[in-house]
Amino acid sequence: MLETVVSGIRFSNPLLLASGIMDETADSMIRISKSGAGGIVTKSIGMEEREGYENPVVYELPNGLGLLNAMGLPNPGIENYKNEIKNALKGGVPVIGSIFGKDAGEFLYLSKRMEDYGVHAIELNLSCPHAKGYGMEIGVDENLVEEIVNEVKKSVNIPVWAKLTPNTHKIVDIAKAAEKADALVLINTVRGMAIDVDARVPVLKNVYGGLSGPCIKPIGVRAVYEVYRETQKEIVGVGGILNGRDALEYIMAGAKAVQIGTAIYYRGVGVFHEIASEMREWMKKNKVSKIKELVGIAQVR
Amino acid sequence: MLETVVSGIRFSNPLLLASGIMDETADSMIRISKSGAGGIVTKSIGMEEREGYENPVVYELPNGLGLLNAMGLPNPGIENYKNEIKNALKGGVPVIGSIFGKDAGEFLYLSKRMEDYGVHAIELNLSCPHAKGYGMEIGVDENLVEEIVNEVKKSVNIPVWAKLTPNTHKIVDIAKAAEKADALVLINTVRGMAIDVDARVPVLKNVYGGLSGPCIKPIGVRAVYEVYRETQKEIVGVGGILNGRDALEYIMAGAKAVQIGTAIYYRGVGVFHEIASEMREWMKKNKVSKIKELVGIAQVR
Amino acid sequence: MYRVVEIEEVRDEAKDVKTFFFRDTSNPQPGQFYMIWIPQVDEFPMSISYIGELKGFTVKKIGKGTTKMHSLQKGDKLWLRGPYGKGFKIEEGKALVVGGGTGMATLAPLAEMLGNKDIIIAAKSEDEIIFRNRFKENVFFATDDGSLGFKGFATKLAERMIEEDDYKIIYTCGPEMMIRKMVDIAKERKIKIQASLERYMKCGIGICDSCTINGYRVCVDGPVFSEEILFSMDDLGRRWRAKSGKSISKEENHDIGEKSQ
Amino acid sequence: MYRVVEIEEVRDEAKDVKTFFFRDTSNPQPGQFYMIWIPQVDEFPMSISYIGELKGFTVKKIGKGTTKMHSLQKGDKLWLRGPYGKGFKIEEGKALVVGGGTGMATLAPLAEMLGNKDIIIAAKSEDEIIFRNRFKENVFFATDDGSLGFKGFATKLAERMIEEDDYKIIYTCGPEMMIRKMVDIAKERKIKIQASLERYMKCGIGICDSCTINGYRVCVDGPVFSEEILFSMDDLGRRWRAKSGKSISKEENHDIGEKSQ
Ligand SMILES: Cc1cc2nc3c(=O)[nH]c(=O)nc-3n(C[C@H](O)[C@H](O)[C@H](O)COP(=O)(O)OP(=O)(O)OC[C@H]3O[C@@H](n4cnc5c(N)ncnc54)[C@H](O)[C@@H]3O)c2cc1C
Ligand SMILES: Cc1cc2nc3c(=O)[nH]c(=O)nc-3n(C[C@H](O)[C@H](O)[C@H](O)COP(=O)(O)OP(=O)(O)OC[C@H]3O[C@@H](n4cnc5c(N)ncnc54)[C@H](O)[C@@H]3O)c2cc1C
Ligand SMILES: Cc1cc2nc3c(=O)[nH]c(=O)nc-3n(C[C@H](O)[C@H](O)[C@H](O)COP(=O)(O)O)c2cc1C
Ligand SMILES: Cc1cc2nc3c(=O)[nH]c(=O)nc-3n(C[C@H](O)[C@H](O)[C@H](O)COP(=O)(O)O)c2cc1C
Ligand code: FES
Ligand code: FES
Repeated sequence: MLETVVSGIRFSNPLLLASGIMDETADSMIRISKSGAGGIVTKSIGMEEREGYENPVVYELPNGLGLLNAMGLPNPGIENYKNEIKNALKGGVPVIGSIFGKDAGEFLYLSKRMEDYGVHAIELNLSCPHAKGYGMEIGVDENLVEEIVNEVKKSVNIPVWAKLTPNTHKIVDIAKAAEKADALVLINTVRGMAIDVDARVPVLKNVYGGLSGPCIKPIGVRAVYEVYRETQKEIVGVGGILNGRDALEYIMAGAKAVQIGTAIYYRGVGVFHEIASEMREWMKKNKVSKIKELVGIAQVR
Repeated sequence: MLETVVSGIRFSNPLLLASGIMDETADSMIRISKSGAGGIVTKSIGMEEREGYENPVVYELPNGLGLLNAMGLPNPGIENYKNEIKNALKGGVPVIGSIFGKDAGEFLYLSKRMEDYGVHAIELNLSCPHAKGYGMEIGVDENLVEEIVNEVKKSVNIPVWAKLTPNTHKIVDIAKAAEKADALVLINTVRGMAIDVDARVPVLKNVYGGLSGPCIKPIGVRAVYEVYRETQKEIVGVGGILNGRDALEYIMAGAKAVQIGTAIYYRGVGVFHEIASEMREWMKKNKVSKIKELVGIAQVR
Repeated sequence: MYRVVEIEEVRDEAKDVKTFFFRDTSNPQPGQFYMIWIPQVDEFPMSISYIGELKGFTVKKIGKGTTKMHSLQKGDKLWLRGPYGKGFKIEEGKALVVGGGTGMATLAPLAEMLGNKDIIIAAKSEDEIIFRNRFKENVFFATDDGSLGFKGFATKLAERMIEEDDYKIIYTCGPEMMIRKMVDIAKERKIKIQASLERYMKCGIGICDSCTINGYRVCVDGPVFSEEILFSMDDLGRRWRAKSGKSISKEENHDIGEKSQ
Repeated sequence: MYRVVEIEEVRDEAKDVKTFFFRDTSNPQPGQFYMIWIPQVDEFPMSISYIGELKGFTVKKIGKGTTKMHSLQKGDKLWLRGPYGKGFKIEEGKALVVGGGTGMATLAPLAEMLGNKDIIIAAKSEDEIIFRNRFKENVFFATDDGSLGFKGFATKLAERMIEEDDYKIIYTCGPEMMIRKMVDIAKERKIKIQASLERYMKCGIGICDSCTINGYRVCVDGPVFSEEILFSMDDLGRRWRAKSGKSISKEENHDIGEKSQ
């Protein structure tokens, strides 16, 4: 009922673990696999070991709005990540290796290593600071996005997913620039910040952070809907999915699968099983036998 | 204690009514003036009478996240708006005339009419669809923004505020393009949408709408903080302000005044009085005697 | 957020008027309204006309949304948000309930709760009278053409009855011209009055200013207003707002012009 | 969201260890922790060491954040989020409480709630012993250098006591090597055990994976774990994670190397 295929990879259900949440260590990824996730995306891995920013790196927004985070891409570096992947694969569900780099060369190298390690697909995290400019993200530069996607596609034999940023007015243009990718992942976090009034300073050590959780769902659904409309690409939706209806909303907008991150904070590790059964319940009640019947059904023509 | 001056205009408190919320009719504007607002921004007015989009035009997001709206800029047209302004001025607080147009010529004409009608300042709503391109906003095009601001500045004698969109990665560039404006207003709504899973269609008749309310506060605070850092401009903060702490957060980020819209939905018309007293209470407790001591205080140097 | 309800019964009430029954978790007060969304068609405000376990909307077919609604049957779905707005407040003493057209739909659940009361149900002619058998006693009919009960406007019948009885409170709903007249009567005779108003609604939640009359939002501050406010409403029955927000007088308001007083 | 609390009292507990008392609306269980933010300095996890009306954190000065905290005085403020994580579950039967260093801070509120118990308070030497006078009875001290009580590791004293008494449950907190040893002892002797672990924490809310040990997040699934899980934790006392998430063994872990067993 919930099976889905994205870029040729078969997932037993469309609920994948989003990059950056409980997916740096193999043991955690195995645990999430066993908790009902249809697939796993690893923490974004770069060329070198990075400690990430100092605390505070996470801010809990009040009233269930979501989270702000500025982890600073901590990761062991690609060379130290071989064992984690090897072990994570024991979880029995597809593992997508997320990578970040400062240019096409880095993305290329990282993709090849990930392929060697045995991941089922690569996810290009195109939302990190752009080394050439300042404060800009790689993901808002069509030329860079195109170059990275095309280079990586040429040199690996596994599917390549491109994860795009919502922090631009050009998301459709960027999606088109990434057209060689096998699937698009929408969206990464939304740029935001919080100030503690009593402390009179920004909360996050890095000042700026990424918004995730319920507050960004309308932005994510819009991005999926818009990009699905304008491209022929397969889409993985992500951003603020908390329950079965949220997942269905992304699917109706055009996503073939979704990713779940912040919901683990709100509902715990059992959230994959729970959302899957919420979806099944709705589908039974509404006499929908296969999730793929719903993909993009909300598009107004 | 709460007095503030923006672009030379003195406001008895920094809490202004945001454009588009209870400010199409003079009677409503007077009512809000009497309810404690420091100033009023009118509904955005254009060249011609417009009915706006068909219903649904507003969607209430669950759990207090905020609202999605696609009103479609309904307005009586500038010629029919003279009496509303004349009467609205009887509220006794400064009235800022918000206008939208498709090019510099329209903005120019509208500004002059508003000036004739007697408003204290003009607010340029630079977040409407751009007539030349498709789906893009005027507010993401530096050249157009610069042209509009400069033309309007040349031809009116009252202060000109430029209201910017957050739906871009270039907000600082746009702010710089608008540098001739007397003040910047940040932010307009964030582009989003919602699908009703049971109906299997987008909720808003226009499909896409603008997010407002608590879910966008971290985006608005970030925009104010960023732009304040990079420009010397006076800023009016807006987006998701629900209580005194929220208003102070914007002020500490760099705003000299703030605007309040969606909070009227959550807390009623009394929200201006209430937020003002929440601010005063915090200031007393924290021994701050003037709001201007707090402007931009959270900037990390 | 909308919630979906299923239509459990459809009942013909009068020419072009049907009641749609459904179950819902909300607990409305008489005089409150909902926004009904019919996906891909329209969203519009509708008063609650039955407030028990089985709730009802009594809907007159007048345009796109209501015409579509009239085609719906048992088992079909409606999308709702609400209840919204302020309902009627029950006052002491004998009440006169004056309902014109579907205005009676708004008044009916209130009328059922009142003890000491007289009810006037008015319409252009007999075939437009709703709830003919809903109330057992103290019901008076008025039709413009005299096809049922009193011949003439509801306001005329009301004036006569007020002369003969000591009503403490008037509750009314119907065409705005009728409400205007009832408000004037109440003011003159120093009787309390509550009226449920209708103005063109977009948001239904008090932000868009489209339903505002003299600074009062019908959707949030009303739809039911009491005498203090009604007496001060200069625009009642005189000035409206076009969908654009433009101020229009009676002469320019074609929608209103069509409706009977 | 942080809330601000005011320090009401600062008490010296031992060399480089102070307790900070404050009032707060939260209602923590023994074993739970908070994230303390000192604006512009650092944010770090801290167990609750007093859980009454007047709550306390007992803090050892070891780095940037804790050094700054040691400079704070009555009237100064702390920013908190929490309480977080799972605390101790009280088990039937006589308990042995084994606290090493500031680990005793985590155990103290539990120890106060236990009926039938013995307590071992251990440290390198007498000047590092905390809560020397907090418990009136059944308290045993152990120091590496013998400056107070038993000379030698806490684990050695614990083994001796276990030989002589019929403890049903061990509660422990302290350096991870000590916990590893206590877990091994409990496994061997088939005694129940609960241990509160410390791992490097960033988010404190179970999303960043930095505090994870064998798939269990210390911040959410712990910090207190029971025997079923502890017995299965291969990495306990053997492998850690660097701030980057890189897996490191005991030999590579300099922070741990420094701490006494
Ligand atoms: C508080 C309130 C309670 C109401 N209760 C009832 C009721 O119990 N029974 C009933 O039959 N009708 C009721 N109405 C009127 C009902 O909302 C309109 O008949 C309905 O909106 C028409 O929708 P449509 O799509 O069929 O018409 P359209 O095709 O949209 O327009 C037809 C006409 O209806 C009027 N109208 C349309 N939309 C609205 C709107 N959103 N608000 C106000 N007027 C509108 C317009 O003036 C127009 O002339 C109520 C209105 C309000 C404001
Ligand atoms: C659940 C839990 C409960 C704790 N309870 C207590 C307690 O009651 N009393 C007490 O004195 N200490 C306690 N600690 C340890 C305390 O968190 C660290 O001493 C503190 O984080 C050091 O911060 P710093 O800024 O002074 O050190 P830094 O300058 O940041 O670093 C110094 C050393 O402290 C360790 N450390 C730093 N930050 C953390 C962190 N966020 N999480 C874990 N280790 C860290 C590092 O390994 C480093 O070697 C607890 C830790 C955890 C995880
Ligand atoms: C703590 C945290 C860390 C994240 N790290 C990454 C990352 O390393 N790479 C990446 O592509 N996205 C990262 N994200 C973004 C998520 O993968 C996801 O796009 C976003 O959180 C929206 O989904 P959600 O609302 O379900 O969390 C991170 C998000 C959070 C909350
Ligand atoms: C129903 C509605 C209508 C709006 N109309 C306008 C408008 O006409 N012109 C404009 O510049 N902004 C308009 N806005 C945006 C608000 O002025 C404001 O920028 C935004 O809502 C964020 O503030 P808030 O969270 O306090 O509502 C509108 C917002 C809402 C909710
Ligand atoms: S309908 Fe929008 S204010 Fe009443
Ligand atoms: S500190 Fe982030 S998962 Fe525990």
